[in-house]
Formats: sequence, structure tokens, C-alpha cells
Amino acid sequence: QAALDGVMKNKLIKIAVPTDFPPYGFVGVDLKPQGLDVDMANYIGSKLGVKVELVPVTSANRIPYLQTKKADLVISTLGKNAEREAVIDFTAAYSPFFQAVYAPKSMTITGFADLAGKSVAVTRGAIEDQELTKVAPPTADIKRFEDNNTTVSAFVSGQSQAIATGVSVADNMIKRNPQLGAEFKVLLKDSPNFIGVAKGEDALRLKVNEIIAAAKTSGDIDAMAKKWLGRPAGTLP
Amino acid sequence: MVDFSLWDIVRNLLLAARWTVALSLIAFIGGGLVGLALLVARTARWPGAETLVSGYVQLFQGTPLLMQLFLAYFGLALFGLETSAWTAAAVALTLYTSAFLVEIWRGCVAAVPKGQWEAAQSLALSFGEQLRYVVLPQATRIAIAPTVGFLVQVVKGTALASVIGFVELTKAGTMITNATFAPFLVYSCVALMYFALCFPVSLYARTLEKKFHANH
Amino acid sequence: MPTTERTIVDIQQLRKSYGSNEVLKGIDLQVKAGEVIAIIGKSGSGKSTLLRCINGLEEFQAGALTVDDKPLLHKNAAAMRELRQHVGMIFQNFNLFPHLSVGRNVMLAPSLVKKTGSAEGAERARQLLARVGLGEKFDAFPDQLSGGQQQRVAIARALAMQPSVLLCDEITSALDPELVGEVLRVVESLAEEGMTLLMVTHEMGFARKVSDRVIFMHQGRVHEMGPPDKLFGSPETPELQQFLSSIH
Amino acid sequence: MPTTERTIVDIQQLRKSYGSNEVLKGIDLQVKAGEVIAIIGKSGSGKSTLLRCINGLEEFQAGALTVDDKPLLHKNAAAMRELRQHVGMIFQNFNLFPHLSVGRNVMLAPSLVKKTGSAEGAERARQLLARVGLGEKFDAFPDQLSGGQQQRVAIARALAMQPSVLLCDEITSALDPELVGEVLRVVESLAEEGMTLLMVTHEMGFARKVSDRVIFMHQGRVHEMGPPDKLFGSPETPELQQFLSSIH
Amino acid sequence: MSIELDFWAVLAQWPLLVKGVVWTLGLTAISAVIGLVVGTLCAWARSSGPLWLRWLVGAYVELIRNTPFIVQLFFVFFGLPAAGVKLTPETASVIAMVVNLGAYAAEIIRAGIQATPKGQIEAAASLALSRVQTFVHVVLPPALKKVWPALTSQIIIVMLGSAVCGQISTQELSYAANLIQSRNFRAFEAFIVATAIYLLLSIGVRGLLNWAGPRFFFGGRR
Ligand SMILES: Nc1ncnc2c1ncn2[C@@H]1O[C@H](COP(=O)(O)OP(=O)(O)OP(=O)(O)O)[C@@H](O)[C@H]1O
Ligand SMILES: Nc1ncnc2c1ncn2[C@@H]1O[C@H](COP(=O)(O)OP(=O)(O)OP(=O)(O)O)[C@@H](O)[C@H]1O
Ligand SMILES: [Mg+2]
Ligand SMILES: [Mg+2]
Repeated sequence: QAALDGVMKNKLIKIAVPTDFPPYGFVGVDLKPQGLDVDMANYIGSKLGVKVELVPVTSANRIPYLQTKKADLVISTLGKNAEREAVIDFTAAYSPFFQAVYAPKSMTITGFADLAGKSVAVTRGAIEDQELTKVAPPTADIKRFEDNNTTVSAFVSGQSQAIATGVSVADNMIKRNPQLGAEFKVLLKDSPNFIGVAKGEDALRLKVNEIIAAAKTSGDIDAMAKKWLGRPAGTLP
Repeated sequence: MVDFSLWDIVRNLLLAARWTVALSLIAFIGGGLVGLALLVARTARWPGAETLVSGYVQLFQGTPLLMQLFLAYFGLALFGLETSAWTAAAVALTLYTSAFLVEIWRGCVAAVPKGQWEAAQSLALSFGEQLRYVVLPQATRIAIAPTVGFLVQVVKGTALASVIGFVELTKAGTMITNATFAPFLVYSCVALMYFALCFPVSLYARTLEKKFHANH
Repeated sequence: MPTTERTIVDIQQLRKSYGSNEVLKGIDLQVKAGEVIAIIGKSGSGKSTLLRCINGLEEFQAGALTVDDKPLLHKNAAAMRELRQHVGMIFQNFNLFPHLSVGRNVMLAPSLVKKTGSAEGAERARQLLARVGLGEKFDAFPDQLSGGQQQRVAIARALAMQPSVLLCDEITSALDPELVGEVLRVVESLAEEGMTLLMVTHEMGFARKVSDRVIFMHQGRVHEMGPPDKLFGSPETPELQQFLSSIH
Repeated sequence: MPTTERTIVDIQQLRKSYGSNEVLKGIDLQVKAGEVIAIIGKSGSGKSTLLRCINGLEEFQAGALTVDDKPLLHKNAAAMRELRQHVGMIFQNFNLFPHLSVGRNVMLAPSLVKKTGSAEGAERARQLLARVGLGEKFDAFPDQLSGGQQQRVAIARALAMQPSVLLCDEITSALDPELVGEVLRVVESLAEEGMTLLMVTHEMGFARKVSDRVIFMHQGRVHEMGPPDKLFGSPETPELQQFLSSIH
Repeated sequence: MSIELDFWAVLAQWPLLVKGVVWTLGLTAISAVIGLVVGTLCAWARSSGPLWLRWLVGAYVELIRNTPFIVQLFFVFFGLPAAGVKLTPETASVIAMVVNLGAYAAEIIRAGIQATPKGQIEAAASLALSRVQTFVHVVLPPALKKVWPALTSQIIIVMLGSAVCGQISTQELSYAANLIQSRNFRAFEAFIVATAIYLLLSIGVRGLLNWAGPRFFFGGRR
């Protein structure tokens, strides 16, 4: 219950960010994290008037960091669902996240039914995994990989025929691997990202919500989305 | 997005390798001390020691190191014990390493002929003296090679410390891969660096082993 | 031979089992100071086990054993150490400490147990090594010596603790035939100087020549006992007769 | 004894060195079928090396060796296997295969080398084990047997290949004195049945009793050779005289 | 700190866990069998093969032993396709595990072979056994017996190491645990359950191998 008090008292907020998920969180040549989630973390810190300590996390340990108070917030492309809400609390959404299926131009995929009998790489446990699992025909071979990069590597190296991933991730991938001839096939889900707060830390959650709401009105959210995703944030819940 | 030159990759990996080395040293020193204590307890046949130590060995050899690290860092915090990443790494790696070392060393002690114990005993040496002056010096000779060999496993095992936030060699590799989309290049460098760290150690272990067999 | 009337080892109704296998079935034996006793008998008759009981390497289940009037108490580590200072033992396989030089082998126990100073200890070790004919081997390592030499070092090592009783368990059986003599000569000189000796041996000629008393063990019991001339010359029991005939 | 005039082992000017150390310095020896030869000599005189050369365990540098008129060719693996089917060997340390039961120890080589069927092999193994007095030990494992029993199994194992010559290298020296007899009795019975035997032994009484010819080796040479009564009764060379006196 | 642990949220997903256990055991079993064969062949090659083969096997063994398993796995899965070989994640996992275990087993078995008393080989030679027969029937069984505990430990290490195969979408136990936790964020519960299962598996596998070794791989008295 006292997370916000602690933050204000120590003048320090610890925020968990990804380092394996460009353009949301990845490292520069100095191995320092950068990306949309990192900017968002710094933005919240500055609005609170406290220093930010970035904690690089993986998908396996980001929630334990929050639960054991080793991090105050998790800004790590978290999507929301009912099961997850039983464990942590979510603030308002701060960035858009579109997931889509990509495949080589030579392959005709106009709807999910066309995925039948094809292998699709996806990052395990990500929202696109859950979505795809729901909508793909049972004969689709969904291959779930540890992290976003492994997923992309699997597709790039030809270990899967299609890939379901974030739009901005895919853009980046296609730019770097033109030989694949991959293109957008079908939109999977529009699933914006939320910030995670430990269960019951309402004061902190409301405070962050305030900051997000203000940032939406001021256009800061859109600016961040433009910078990293190349398009404005659009309407967020 | 970000353009890493080969030098950037190598430089960052080398910097991260420092943590690999530091964690290995912690694991080895901590594991060595605890392992020795367990060995003595077991060799002295303290009541219950045998069961306890073999349970300990079973537990820490029978579960993934990744999980041990995870539970040492986050699990203890669940019970209100605030552990820093360094403490957690030291604890988990020590437990893990000692569980293996005590097994390795037990074999070495067992390899000292029973007659050596008996001769020392019949010369009125106390148990501690038998161990310290007669058995351990001989067991050490046998133990050096497999112990140094195990060091290699420890070095590779520290890769898992990334789960509690250490950016050591493997983790740095993953992070760079995620920014460069060049897994082969980066993992080749990572593999090479592990090889450069471990191979001399393996080689040294092998020379020791040969030397031991030669003047045996 | 300088035997006195003081009893130095007193064994009463000693019984020892390994699991359900009773190996010593009630041994009574009194050894006088200065006495030389040879123990003979078939393989498995319990000779080694008896010696090992006397210096506490094996625990026994029933009976009493005193050395120099001090009872052997297994549970008491201090008492055991005390006892072992009075009882030396030499093994078939020498059991020298391979990582220590010959000199250090001899000096180790006195320096640890009796806190002998290192100069004094070295001096004494040299004397003892000279006594067993190895004066110049002080700095050699065990694996540089022949079996006979190693066994003589083992004797010097045991003597360094100035024991009142020396136990010898087939100390020549691991030696090449040519090397047996040099070890036996050392043992003989010990006997002459009045050391109390209990030795298990297969060297019947030697036993006959050196010992004051011979004990024939059979199936965990002292089956026949007496002066060597009588035991070897006119064995009474058929078992001893058979044993003696089998080994010639 | 059923010695014939057929030469079964023919050794001509055999020389063997380990590095620069010449261990056999030109050995000439002809063994007739059915002959029993005892080889005696000091430790290091080359007795074992000679036996090991005969069944090809050691390569020699010069000279010729034929068994059953077939020359020993080291480079030719098939020829070596063929030769070894004619030459059996029994070792000081028995060298039974510890992971196989006694029966399987005996059956292994016939089944692999001669492709003997398993029923036939087992039958034959039982006969051989009975012959060495171990009929009931077919299913026992080597570590359950005494040394004497193990050595008798080793003999049965060698016999299972039906060799023309049997080499025995100090086959009783690792045995407790009481167990020596049972092994020697088996060897004696083999000799009586006409097996060609070359045995290195320290048991002079046995050598004298069983052998047709005794060879005294000294420093890599056959130093004296002749019928046992002559060699033991009136040794000619001072070396043999000294050797014989040293071992009594 | 009060966190309500809800193990049911994890255990309710038992079909995933069961599948994970089956895969983990399956991968381990297949790679143990093939890995031991590879290890035995390499051990033989390294102790009595021709010189070039000894070097080759030596290089293989050193390369594997001095790099992390995960790097080896990535090379098989992502590297071989570049050379035109496409593998399913499961095949890639088995290959990586076999290659890994093979190298370790080679060293372990070689140590056992080297401990063979010379007399055993001479006895076999004097019974006219060929080199291969000697190796298979005389040298190998006692060598395996001697190093069986070490092999058992190595197989368990490989089993625990197979956890990283989940990263390339092989559906073994840690994959299942991760999948569950990433869906419902019950990370503690998922990992504790997985750890407990791993412990049971390694106890079970050790017991099984201790039992099976003497029965099927080396004879002798039990
Ligand atoms: N550690 C042990 N565990 C079980 N039984 C043992 C042990 N040591 C000896 N025995 C048994 O005790 C009996 C007596 O053994 P002991 O060694 O005293 O005989 P020994 O007379 O010295 O024979 P040897 O002449 O062969 O040395 C034997 O039957 C032996 O099998
Ligand atoms: N593998 C070897 N390498 C080097 N030298 C050896 C080897 N085997 C034996 N020798 C040497 O060859 C000589 C003869 O040895 P051999 O074993 O034939 O003697 P032996 O007559 O059988 O002696 P013993 O009675 O001790 O068995 C000895 O000087 C020995 O040191
Ligand atoms: Mg004995
Ligand atoms: Mg010899």
C-alpha cells in the first residue's frame, strides 16, 4: 500500500523494462536500454519528480520483480486479461500494440482459415499467442518461442512459414531482411499496452493514471508513439 | 535501429564477461568452503550427517540451477527477507556448487586406501589429525583434476544468473542479438568467449590429471 | 629373554562379530611385558581381527581388554588416543604415508601427539631409521624404496611413539622372498631388546626361533598355546597337526 | 610321462628389449609335445617375458618362434588369433572377468572365437569346471571365490579353448599358502594327461616332482637346463647353486 | 510481504504440465540412449582409434564441453537451416542433447576404460579374442559399471539442461511452466511446481538408472 510513499520519500522509482523487444525496449551500443517503454518510464519519473532506476527484465521474471517490490512499476508491453488482473493491477493503457500475421508474398493468406496446415511462429505467452491460439484453425502448427527475438530468428531462418508478432517488430524485421519477401497478411488484435502495478497499490496506480491521462491530452503519448512506432497512438482505453 | 559494429559487440561482451568471471569466483570459493564443511561432516560420520548431506546433494543436483537462483532471489523476498541480487547469486551458486563438489570430493577421500586411515589411527592421531595430515593431502592430489574440471561447469552455469538481473556473457549476448537481429554472429562471439574462458581451465585440469597419473 | 611378570595386555572373554558372523568366540590371553608371542592359524581364523581389536581398530561386542591396566573404551576418543600411544601396529601393506618423506613419516605422530619439537623429532627419527638400517633414506619418499625398506620404515615409525607393545600383522607376506630376511632381522633385534611383541606370521621357522609363546588360532578360538618347541614339535590337537603339515 | 618327439614350441635366438634394456638375450628352446617344463630363476631374470613372448603378448626384436610349426607373426592379427587358440596362458592374478559368472568366463572365448553353440558351450564349461573341482560354482561370480578357486577357474577357462600348450606364470604366488595345493593338484593332473606345460614357478618341490625338464634363467639367458633331479641335485653353475641356496 | 500463492491456478493447467513431463522424459530417454552409444564409440575412438580420429573426437569433446548448451542448441536450430537442413524444434533439441551428452559420456566412459587392468586385456588376448570382442565383452562392461554413477549424474544434468529447449518451442516441462506463467502471471507458483516436478523426475531417473544399469548394461553380481 505504501509504494507511492516510498517512491516519494526515496526520490527514486524502480521501473522494470524489457531489453528484448524492439522498439519497445532494447539496448544501444552502450547496452543501456532504450525504446518506447524506456521513454515512458523516464517520462513517469520526471512527472513524479523522482529519479528512475531501470530494471531490465525478462518475460519470466517481470511479475516477480513487481510482487517482491524489487520494482515499483512494470512497463514491459503488458497486455491485459482477466487472469492477469487477478495477480497484478493495471493502469490505463499508454501505447498501442497491433499484432498481425506475416508471411512471404508467395503465400496466400487472406483469413485465419488459411493458416491451416501452416507453421506460425509466435512469442510464448504474449497476447498474440493467446489470440492466435483462439482464432487459428486446429491444424495450424503454432510454434511458441521464448522471446520475441527467438521468434523472429525462427521465421527469418525459415523454421516457420509465418509469424505472428507486433506490427512495429515486423516492420523492423522486414526492413532488415528484404530477401524474405514477407508482408502483412491479417490483423490479429489491437491490444494496447498497460503499466503493471503490484496488487493493491492503488495510490501509485491512480497517480500513474493521472500522469497518463495528462500525457494523452498534452500529446506526449502521441509523440512517443510517433518516435518509436512511426504512427500516432490513436485512441487508447 | 541501432547499428552495432563488430567491435561494439565484442567490447560489450568482454565487459559482460567480467560478471561471468566474478560470479564464477564467488560460486567456486563459496561452494568450495561449504563443500569442505559438508565433506568433513560426512567423513566424520556425525549422527545424521550422511542423510542430511545426501538429501542436500539430491535437492541441489536434482533441480535446475535456474530455479534455484529464481527462488533464492524472489522466493526469499516472499518471506520478507530482502536479498540483493549479489547475495542471492552467492547463496544459490554456493549451494549448487557445493552439492557437486562434496560428491566429487567424497569419491576422492574414498579413494585413499583404508590402510592409510588405520595406520594414522594406530599412531594415535585424532580424527582431525588423520584427516588433516594423512587423508586430505592425498585426497587433494586426486581431487585437483576433477575439481578444476568442474570449474568449467560453474563458469557455464553462471549464464543462468541473468534470471535475477545479472547482465553476464549470455545475457549480454541475448540483449545484443535483440538489437542487431544477428544471432549467429553474436552467439558465435559468445561461444568463442566461453571457449576462451573454459578451454584453458579444461586443459589445465587435463595436465594436472596426466601429471597425477604420471607420478602415481 | 627379558620377560617380566607384569601383565601388559590382558584380554578376557573377547567376542567379536561381523554382522551375524562371530569371528572371535571368547579369547582369553595375558601377555607379559617383554614377551614375544607368535600367532599362527589358517586364513580366516581371526588372527588379524584379534590384533585389530587390541589397538581398537575394531570394536568388539563382549569381553574386556586392558593394556597397561587401562581398559579399552571405544566411546572415549581421548582414552583411545592414550591407549594407542602404548600400542604400535605394523601392517602387511606397510601403509606408509606416500605424500611424506621417510623422515616425516616417522616424525608425524610424535610431533602431533607428543608435541615433540621438530629438531628433537628429526634427531630421533634419524636414530630410529639408522636402527632399522635406513640412516641414509631420511629424505627419500616411500615409493622410492623396496618393499623391505618400506616395511622397515613402518617399524621405525611405530617405534617413534615408544609403544609398550608392538602388533605385527603378517608384516612379511607382501614382500618378495629375498626381502623377507631384512625385515625379520629387525624384528628379531626388537625382541632381543625386550619389546613386547604380538605377531601374526606365516614364517614358522622365524616364529619358532624368536617367540616365547605360540598361539594357534582356529575358528575364532585360541585352539592351542604353548612354547614354540612344544607346539611345533609335538602338536596336540589334530587341527594344529593338520595345519602344520599343510604348510610344509 | 607321455612325451613324444614332435616339437611343438620352437624358439630360436629370441631377443627382446624394453628400450635399451635387453631382457632376453638370445633364447633357444625346443619343447616337445607332452613335455612339462619348469622355469626358475631370480626376479627380473626374464621368465615372465619369455612366456609372454610365446603367446605374443610381447613383441620381440630378433629371433624366430613357431608353435605347431606356425611362425609367430606380430603384424598379422588373424595369424595371432590362430596362434593363441593353440597357446593358453594362466596368470599370477587369475584375471578372471569380474562381470561374468564363472560359467560365462569359461564359455566366453569358445562362443566368440570358435562359435560354439551356447548349449554345447555350457555343457563343456560344466565338464571343465567339474574337472578342476568346481562343478557347483557355475553360477558364482569370481569375487565370491577364494584365490585358489579363482585360479582353478582360470585354468578351466584356458582349457576351454583346447590349447596344445599351456603357459603358467607363477600361478600360485598370489595365493595363501593353504590354497596353493589345490591349484598344483590340478596342474599335476594336466601334466599326467599329457598337456604340454611351460610353467614359471617358485615352488621348487612341485617343479621337481612334476616337470620333465627344468630351465634356470639368469640375466636373460637360459643359464642351466636339464632334468629336475640333476638341476636340483647337482647344480653346475655357481649362479644356480646360489639361487637354490637363497630360497631355502 | 503478503502474496497469495494460488497453486491451483497452475495445477489447473495440468494437461500442459503432463505434456511437459512427457516431453522432458522423452527427450531425455532418447538422447540418453543415443548419447551413450555416441559416447561409447567416441571413447573407443579416443583410446584406441587411429590418430586422426583421436584428434577429431578430441576437438568435438573439447568444443562441446567448453561452451554452454544453449549456444549449441541455437547453432543446431538456427545455424543448420542456413546450411539447408531444416529441423523441427524437437529434432533440433534431441540432436543438441545427444551431441552434448555424447561428449561428456565419451570422457566419462574413457576414464572407465583406462581403469581397466592390463591383465584383463592380456587374458582376453591370450584367449584369442579379437580387439573388438575384447572391447565389447571384456573392457566395456566393467568400465560402464565403474562409471555408471557418473553417467547417471550426467544424464540428469542433461535432463535438467533440457529446460532451455523450451526456448526454441520444444514443449518440455519448463516450456509448460513458462507458458502457464505468461498467461496468468503466476510465476512463483509455476516455477515452484516445475522445480518440484524436476526434483521428482531426477530422483526417479536416478533410481531407474541405478536399477537398470546392472540389469541391462553390465553384468556381475548385484
Ligand atoms: N571387515 C570385515 N567385514 C566382515 N567380515 C570380516 C571383515 N574382516 C574380516 N572378516 C571375517 O572375519 C574372519 C576372520 O578374519 P581375519 O582377517 O581376522 O582372519 P585372519 O586369520 O587374519 O586371516 P588371514 O590369514 O587370511 O589374514 C574371516 O572369516 C573374515 O571373512
Ligand atoms: N613393461 C616393461 N617395461 C620395461 N621393462 C620391463 C617391463 N616388463 C619387464 N621389464 C623388465 O624386464 C626384466 C625381466 O622381467 P620379467 O618380468 O620377465 O622377470 P621375471 O623373471 O618374470 O621376474 P619375477 O620373478 O619378478 O616375475 C626386468 O628387469 C624388468 O624390469
Ligand atoms: Mg589376516
Ligand atoms: Mg614374472
